Amino acid sequence: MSLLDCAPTALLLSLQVAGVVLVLFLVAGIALGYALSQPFPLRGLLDALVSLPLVFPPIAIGFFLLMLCGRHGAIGGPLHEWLGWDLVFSFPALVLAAFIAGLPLVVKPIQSAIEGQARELIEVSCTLGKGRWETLFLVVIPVIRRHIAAGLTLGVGRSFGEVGITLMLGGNILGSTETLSLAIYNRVLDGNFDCATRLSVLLGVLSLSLFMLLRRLGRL
Amino acid sequence: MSLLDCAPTALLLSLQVAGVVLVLFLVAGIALGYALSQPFPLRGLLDALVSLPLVFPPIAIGFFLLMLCGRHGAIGGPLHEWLGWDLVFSFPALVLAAFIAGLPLVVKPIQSAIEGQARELIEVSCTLGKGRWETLFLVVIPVIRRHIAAGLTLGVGRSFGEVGITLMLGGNILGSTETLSLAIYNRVLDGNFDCATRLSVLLGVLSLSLFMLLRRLGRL
Amino acid sequence: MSDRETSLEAIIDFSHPGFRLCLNIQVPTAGVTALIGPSGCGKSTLLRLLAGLETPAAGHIRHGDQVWFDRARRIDLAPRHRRVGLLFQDYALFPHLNVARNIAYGLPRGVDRDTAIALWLSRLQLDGLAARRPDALSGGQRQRVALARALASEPAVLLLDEPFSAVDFSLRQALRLLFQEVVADRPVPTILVTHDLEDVRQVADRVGVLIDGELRQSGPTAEVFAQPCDAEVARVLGWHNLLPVSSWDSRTACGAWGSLPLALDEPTISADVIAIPPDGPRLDPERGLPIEVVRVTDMGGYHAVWCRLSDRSPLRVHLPRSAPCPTPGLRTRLDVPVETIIPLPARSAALPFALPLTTATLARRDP
Amino acid sequence: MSDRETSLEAIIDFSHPGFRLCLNIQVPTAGVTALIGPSGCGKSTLLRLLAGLETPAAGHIRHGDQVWFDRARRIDLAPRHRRVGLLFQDYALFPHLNVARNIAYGLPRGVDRDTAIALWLSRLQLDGLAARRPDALSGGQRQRVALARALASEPAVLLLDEPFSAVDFSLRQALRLLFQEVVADRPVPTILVTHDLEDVRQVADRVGVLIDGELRQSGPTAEVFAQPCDAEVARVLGWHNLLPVSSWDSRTACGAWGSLPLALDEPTISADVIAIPPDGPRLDPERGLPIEVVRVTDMGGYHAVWCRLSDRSPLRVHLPRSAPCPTPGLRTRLDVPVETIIPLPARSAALPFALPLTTATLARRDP
Amino acid sequence: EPLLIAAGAGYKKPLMAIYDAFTQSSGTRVEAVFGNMQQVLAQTRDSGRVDLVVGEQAFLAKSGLFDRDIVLGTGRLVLAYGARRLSGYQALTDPQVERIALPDPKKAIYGQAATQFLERSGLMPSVKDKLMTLATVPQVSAYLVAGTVDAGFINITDALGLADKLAGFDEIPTDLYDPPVIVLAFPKDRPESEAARAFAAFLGSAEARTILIRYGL
Ligand SMILES: Nc1ncnc2c1ncn2[C@@H]1O[C@H](COP(=O)(O)OP(=O)(O)OP(=O)(O)O)[C@@H](O)[C@H]1O
Ligand SMILES: Nc1ncnc2c1ncn2[C@@H]1O[C@H](COP(=O)(O)OP(=O)(O)OP(=O)(O)O)[C@@H](O)[C@H]1O
Ligand code: MOO
Ligand SMILES: [Mg+2]
Ligand SMILES: [Mg+2]
Repeated sequence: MSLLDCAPTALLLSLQVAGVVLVLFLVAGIALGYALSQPFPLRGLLDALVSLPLVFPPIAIGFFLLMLCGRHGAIGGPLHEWLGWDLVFSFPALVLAAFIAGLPLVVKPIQSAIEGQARELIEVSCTLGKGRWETLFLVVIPVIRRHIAAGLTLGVGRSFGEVGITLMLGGNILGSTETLSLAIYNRVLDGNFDCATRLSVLLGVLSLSLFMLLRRLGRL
Repeated sequence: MSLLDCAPTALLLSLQVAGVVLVLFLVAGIALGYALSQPFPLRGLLDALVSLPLVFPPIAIGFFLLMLCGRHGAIGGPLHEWLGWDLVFSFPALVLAAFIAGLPLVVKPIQSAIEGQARELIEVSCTLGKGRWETLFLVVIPVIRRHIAAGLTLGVGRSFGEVGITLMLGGNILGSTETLSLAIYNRVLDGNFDCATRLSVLLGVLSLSLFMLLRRLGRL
Repeated sequence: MSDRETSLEAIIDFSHPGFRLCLNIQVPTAGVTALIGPSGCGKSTLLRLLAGLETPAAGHIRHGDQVWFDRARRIDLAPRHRRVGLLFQDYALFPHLNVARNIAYGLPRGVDRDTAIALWLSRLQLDGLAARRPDALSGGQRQRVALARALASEPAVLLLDEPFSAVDFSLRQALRLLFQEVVADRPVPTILVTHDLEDVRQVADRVGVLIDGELRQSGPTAEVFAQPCDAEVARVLGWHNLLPVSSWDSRTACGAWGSLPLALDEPTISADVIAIPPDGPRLDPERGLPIEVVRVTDMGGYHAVWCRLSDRSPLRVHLPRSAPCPTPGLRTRLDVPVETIIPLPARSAALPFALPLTTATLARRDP
Repeated sequence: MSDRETSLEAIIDFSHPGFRLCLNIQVPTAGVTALIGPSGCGKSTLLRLLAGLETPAAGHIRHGDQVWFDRARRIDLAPRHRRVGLLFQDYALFPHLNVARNIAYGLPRGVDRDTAIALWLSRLQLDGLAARRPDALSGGQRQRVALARALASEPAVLLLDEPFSAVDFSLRQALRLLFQEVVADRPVPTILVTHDLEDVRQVADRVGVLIDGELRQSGPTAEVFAQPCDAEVARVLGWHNLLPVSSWDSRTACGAWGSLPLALDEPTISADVIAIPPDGPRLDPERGLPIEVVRVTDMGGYHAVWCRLSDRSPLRVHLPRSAPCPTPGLRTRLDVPVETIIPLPARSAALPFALPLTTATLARRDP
Repeated sequence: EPLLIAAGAGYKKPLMAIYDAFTQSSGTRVEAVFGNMQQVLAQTRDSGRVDLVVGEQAFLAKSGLFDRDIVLGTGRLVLAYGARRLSGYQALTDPQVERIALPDPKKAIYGQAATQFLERSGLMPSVKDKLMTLATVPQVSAYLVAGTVDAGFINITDALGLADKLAGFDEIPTDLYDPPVIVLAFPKDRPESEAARAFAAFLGSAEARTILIRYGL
C-alpha cells in the first residue's frame, strides 16, 4: 500500500497551504510585530487580539468563523450575495484557518525581539536618512532574522498540525479540502492506524525539512 | 442560566492545569532553551524533537500517546501492572497533554533569545566566578525575561485552547476531566451555542488577565 | 549660502530623572566646535537631542533657515530629515552588515557606492576589512567603521561622540589630520565630543565646556584654554594642581596643604582655588611648600615629578632635563613663584540660557 | 607566596581567519604591566585568551603553580575558576541589574556587600547612581561601573581593556591614582591595555608592545619609551616625526622630504626611518629642511608648531615660549642638530616565541 | 458537477463503498464530508453547498433544515470488548469489569440506544458506577483498542471495521433498544439536483442494498 492510497492529494494541498501562509506570516507577522513594538493608542488591545485565537479550542473558533463567513453570516452573507463568492469549503478557507491558528506564534517572538534588540539600530538608521520602511527592510528584518525564523517555524508548524478550524471552514471534504493533518485525523478516527502512521511519518519528515530550511535562513 | 450550569468544574480544572503547566514550562522551557542554545552532540535532533509535536494534528498525537500509555501500551502496560497506576483519564494526563502542546512554543523564543543576546553577558558572569547555574538564574533568565514571558504566553495560551490531545488522554469525561476548552468544544458540538459563547467569554477574560500578568513580569 | 544661514542654533531644556540639561548653543559652519566636560555632564544627551532622538521639553533647534524643532510651534522634524551624521559613543554598527555595507548604508543617492566605500576604507586604514562583520573587528576598528559611516553619509551637521577614543596614538594622530581635511572640504556645523585635550587643541577652533548640563564657558580654543572661568572648567581643561583654598586675602592663600603668597590686584577676583602650573615651581630644600616625591617620569623633553603635599594631596611638577632629578621618597620643599600662581573661583555662573519663545509654554507646563 | 609563584605566564598561539596571535608573555605580580599596540593588533584577543574565553590552538597558560591551560596535557580551566577580573572593552554591564548590583555581582563570599558597594561607588565617583540601570548611564559612568565590577571581585589576575578611555581628563587622573592604590594594596598580575600613553607612563612599571599579534618589545616602561627597537614601536609609543628614509649611509639620510646629516658610529645600526624629537629642531631661515608652518598651538609651557615638509608630510616642533612664535603660512627652514636625530630600523624581529612542550602537538595538527 | 454528501462519521465505511459504486455506475463524482452531526448540520446550513445529508431520522428532523428524507436502514448497537472477550452482555455485572464506555446519550444516537438497552435489560442499577460517558463512537472505539476500557457500546459498522483490533463484540438484541433509523435527507435551501435524485434512486438498487447489509445496516 503506498502513501497515495492513504491520501492522494493531501500532501500537495498541505504544501500549497503552507506556502501561502508562509508568505502571509512573513508579511503580517513582521508588520504586526513591528507595529506592536512601537507605542500607539490601543496597542494593548491589538496585542491581545492577536494572541487570543490561541486560547480557544480550534473547533470552536472554526464554528464561530463558519457562522460569520457562511451564507447567513455577517461577512459571508454580503460576500455571497454581491460577489457570488463563497469562502467556506474553498482553498482560501484552508488558508484562513492556518493563518489564524499560526499568527500569534509568529507575531510574539518578532515583537519581543524588536523591542529588545533593534531599538538603537533603528535610531542609527534614522539619522542616516532612512525612513520607516527602508529601516524595516534594511535593518530590523535582517537583525532579528533568527527570531523571525523561530516565529515562522512555530507558525507554519502549528498551521500544519491545525485540525479544528480547518475542519469547520474547509469542510474536510475527502480528496478536495483534506489537508495532510486532516487526513491523519480522519484515518485515526477511522481506526486506520496503518495509514495514520505512514502519513504522520510523511508529515514529520516534511516539517523537519521545513524547520531545517528556516533555521538555515535564520543563521545566514 | 449561570456559567456554572454550563460547566460547573471546568474553570477550576483549567486553572489547575494551567498552574501546573506554567511551572513545568518555566522549568523545562528555560532548561531546554538554555541547553539548545549551546553546542552539544545531537543538539539538532533534540531541537527537532521539541518542535515536532507542533506539526501533528493534536488528536493524532493524543491517539498515539493513548496507545503508548494505555493498558496495552509500551509505557502504560508496565505502569499499570507494577504500580497499578493509570495515566489515562487522570489529572496528570491533562497536564501531559497541555505540556506537550505548549512546550515548543515556550522553548523556541527562549532559545533564540539566549543565542542572540546573552552570549557576552554569560562570559562576563563566568569571569566573575559564577557557574552555569548561578549564571542561568542571575543573568540569563532576567536578561531574556521579555522573551520568557512571550514564550509562556504562547505556551499557556495554546495549552488553554488545546483540545485534541486532552480529549484523547484525559477522556473528556464530563465533570471530571472536562477542561474549559473541552467544555466549549463539547457545547459547540452539542449545538448549545449559548453556553459555548458564555464559556468562550470566560476563557477570553481569563487568558487576557494571564497575558497581562505575564507581560508585566516581562517588563519588570 | 552665508555662514549664518547654515549654522546650527539650539536652545534646549531637557530632563532625565535626576538630570537636567539646559543650554543655548550656536555652532557655526566653519571650523570644528569641541564639546568637553566631565563624564555624565550631558554631552551625548545633547547630541541625541540635536539629532532628534530625544525631544526637548522646551526650546528650539534651527539649522540655518530650517526649523528642526520648536516646542512652541509644535515642529519636530524627524531624525531622518535632519541629515545629521551622528557617531554613537558605542558605535551601534549594524551587526548583520559587513564593513563595506555599514559604511555604504547612509550614502546619499547618486554617489557611486564602490568608489565611496574604497575611499573611506583607505582613509580610515580599514583596507582588507571590507567583508568582515562587526563582531569580527577589534574595538578601534569598529570605531573607525562607525566614523566612516557617519562621515560618508555627507551630513548637513556632524555630531561625533568621542570618535578617536579607541585607537592608538599614531592612528589617532592620522585620524585627526584626516578629520580636519574632511571638515575643511565640506564645511558643516561640526561638534566633536572628546575627552582628549590633544584632540581639542589640535582640531577644534572653538570649545564649549559643559558641566552638569549647563554650558559654563565657550569661545575660541586658545582663549578658553588660557583663561578658564572657574576651577571646574580648569579641571576639565586638564589643568594640574588645583588646590582648594580655605581662606584668602589679596596677599595669601591658605589651605590644608599649607599657604602660598598671592598677588591679587582687584578685590573682585576670587581665589577659592589656586592653580599651580606644573612648570612654574622649582625644588628648593630651603623654602616653600613641604613635599614628598612619589614618582619621577622621563617625559622626553622634561621630567614629570609627582609629589605629595603635607595633606597628601597630589601635585605634579615638570622640571627641565637640565635641573637635578629628585629620587622618589625624597622629602624636600617646593618654591612656587608668586607670579605663576593663578587664582580661580570654585564655580561660576552658567552662560545665559535664553528661551524667548517658549517661556510661556514652560510656565504652562509646570503650574 | 613568592612573586614567581603567582606570576602569570603564557605561551599562546591562536588564529582568527586572517589574524594570528603568537606570543610568550610573563606578567609578574608586583606592579602594572601595560600592553599597548596599534588598533587591531590583538590586545583584547590576548585578554580573552588569558581569561579562558577563547581557546589557544597551542601553548600553555600558568598562574603561579596552577596550570590554567595546556594544550599538550589537555588542561583547560573554566573561566570561572581562573578568577580573572576582566574589564571588557565594551563594558558588558548586566542590563537588568542596577549599578550597585552590577558591582556586587562578583563579590567573593564573606565580603559585606553593602560596605563593598558603598566603597566602590565612592572610589569611582559614582555616588548617587547606585540604583540606576546601565541604560540610564553615560558612557564614562558605564565604564566606571564595569571597572568597579572587575576590581571588586578581588581577582587573582587583573586584565583591564582600556579602563579609562571614556572619562574626562581630571577623572582619568583620579582613576589612575586610585588604580595604583588598589594594585599596591593587593598585588596580583595586572595587564592594562590602553591607548593613552599618559596612562602607561604614569601607572605602568613594565610595558609590552604588541604589533600584528607578535610581542615586538617589552621591558621597564622608561627603557622602552627611551629606546624603541624599531619605527613601528616608536610610532606606538607616540614618537612624533618619523621620517621614512629611502637611502642612507653613515653620514647622511635622504628621503622624499629632503636630506639630513647622520652620525652613525656602528655600521650595524639601520636608519630605515629617522626620528626627529620635536624639541630638537630650531627655526632658522638660513639652513636646514624647507618647511611651511601650518598651525601653532600654545601648549602652556611651549608652542607646538605643526609644519609641512617639502613632500607635504607633517612634522611637529616644540618651541620654547622664549623663542619667537611663527605665524601659520610662513615658509622657512628647520635646523635639525645632528645629535638629536635618532635612526631606527623600519621593523625588527618579534620577541622569541617559545613552545617547548607543544611543538609535537602542533606538528601533529598540521601535517 | 460533483455531488456533495455530508454524513455522520459513524457511517463512513458503508457510505464510501456506496459512493464508489455510484460514481462507477453514473459517472457523477461524490465529494464526501464526515463528522460529528452538529458539525455536519452547521456546515449544511452555512455553506449552502451540501446536496444530501445522511444521519439519524429524528435528529435531522429536529433541525428543521430538511424537506424530505429516504430511509436507508437501521443502525445496530454492539457491545465491544477491549482487554478480553466477555461471555456476553450479562457479564457486564462481573466485578472484573471496571469501566464500560458509551457515547454521550445527549448527542450520539448510539449513546441513546445504549442507555435504552441498559434500562430495558435491567442492568443499569448494577453497572451505573462503571459507566464512562464519552463524546463520540470513534472515541469509545479508540479506548477499546487502547485497552483503557473493558467494554464499550459502539455501532456495528465500527465494530466490523476494527474486528481484528478488538477482543471481540456481541450484537445487542434489537428488542432491547430502538434501532436508530438512518435516512438520506434533502436540505431545504439547496435545489434538488438531478444527480441527487439519481443517488437517491441508486440507494434502492440491489448493489447498494448488498453493501449496506455487508456493513450491518
Ligand atoms: N534614562 C536616563 N535616566 C536618568 N538619567 C539618565 C538617563 N540617561 C542618561 N542619564 C544621565 O544623564 C547624564 C548625562 O548623560 P550623557 O550620556 O549625556 O553624559 P555624557 O556627557 O555623554 O558622559 P560621558 O562622557 O560619560 O559619555 C548622566 O549623568 C546620566 O547618568
Ligand atoms: N571573529 C574574528 N574573525 C576574524 N578576525 C577577527 C575576529 N575577531 C577579531 N579579529 C581580528 O583580530 C585582530 C585582533 O583583534 P583585537 O580585538 O584583539 O584587537 P585589539 O588589539 O584589541 O584592537 P583595539 O585596540 O582596536 O581594540 C583584529 O585585527 C580583528 O580584526
Ligand atoms: O486542538 Mo485541535 O482542535 O485538535 O487542532
Ligand atoms: Mg557620552
Ligand atoms: Mg580591543
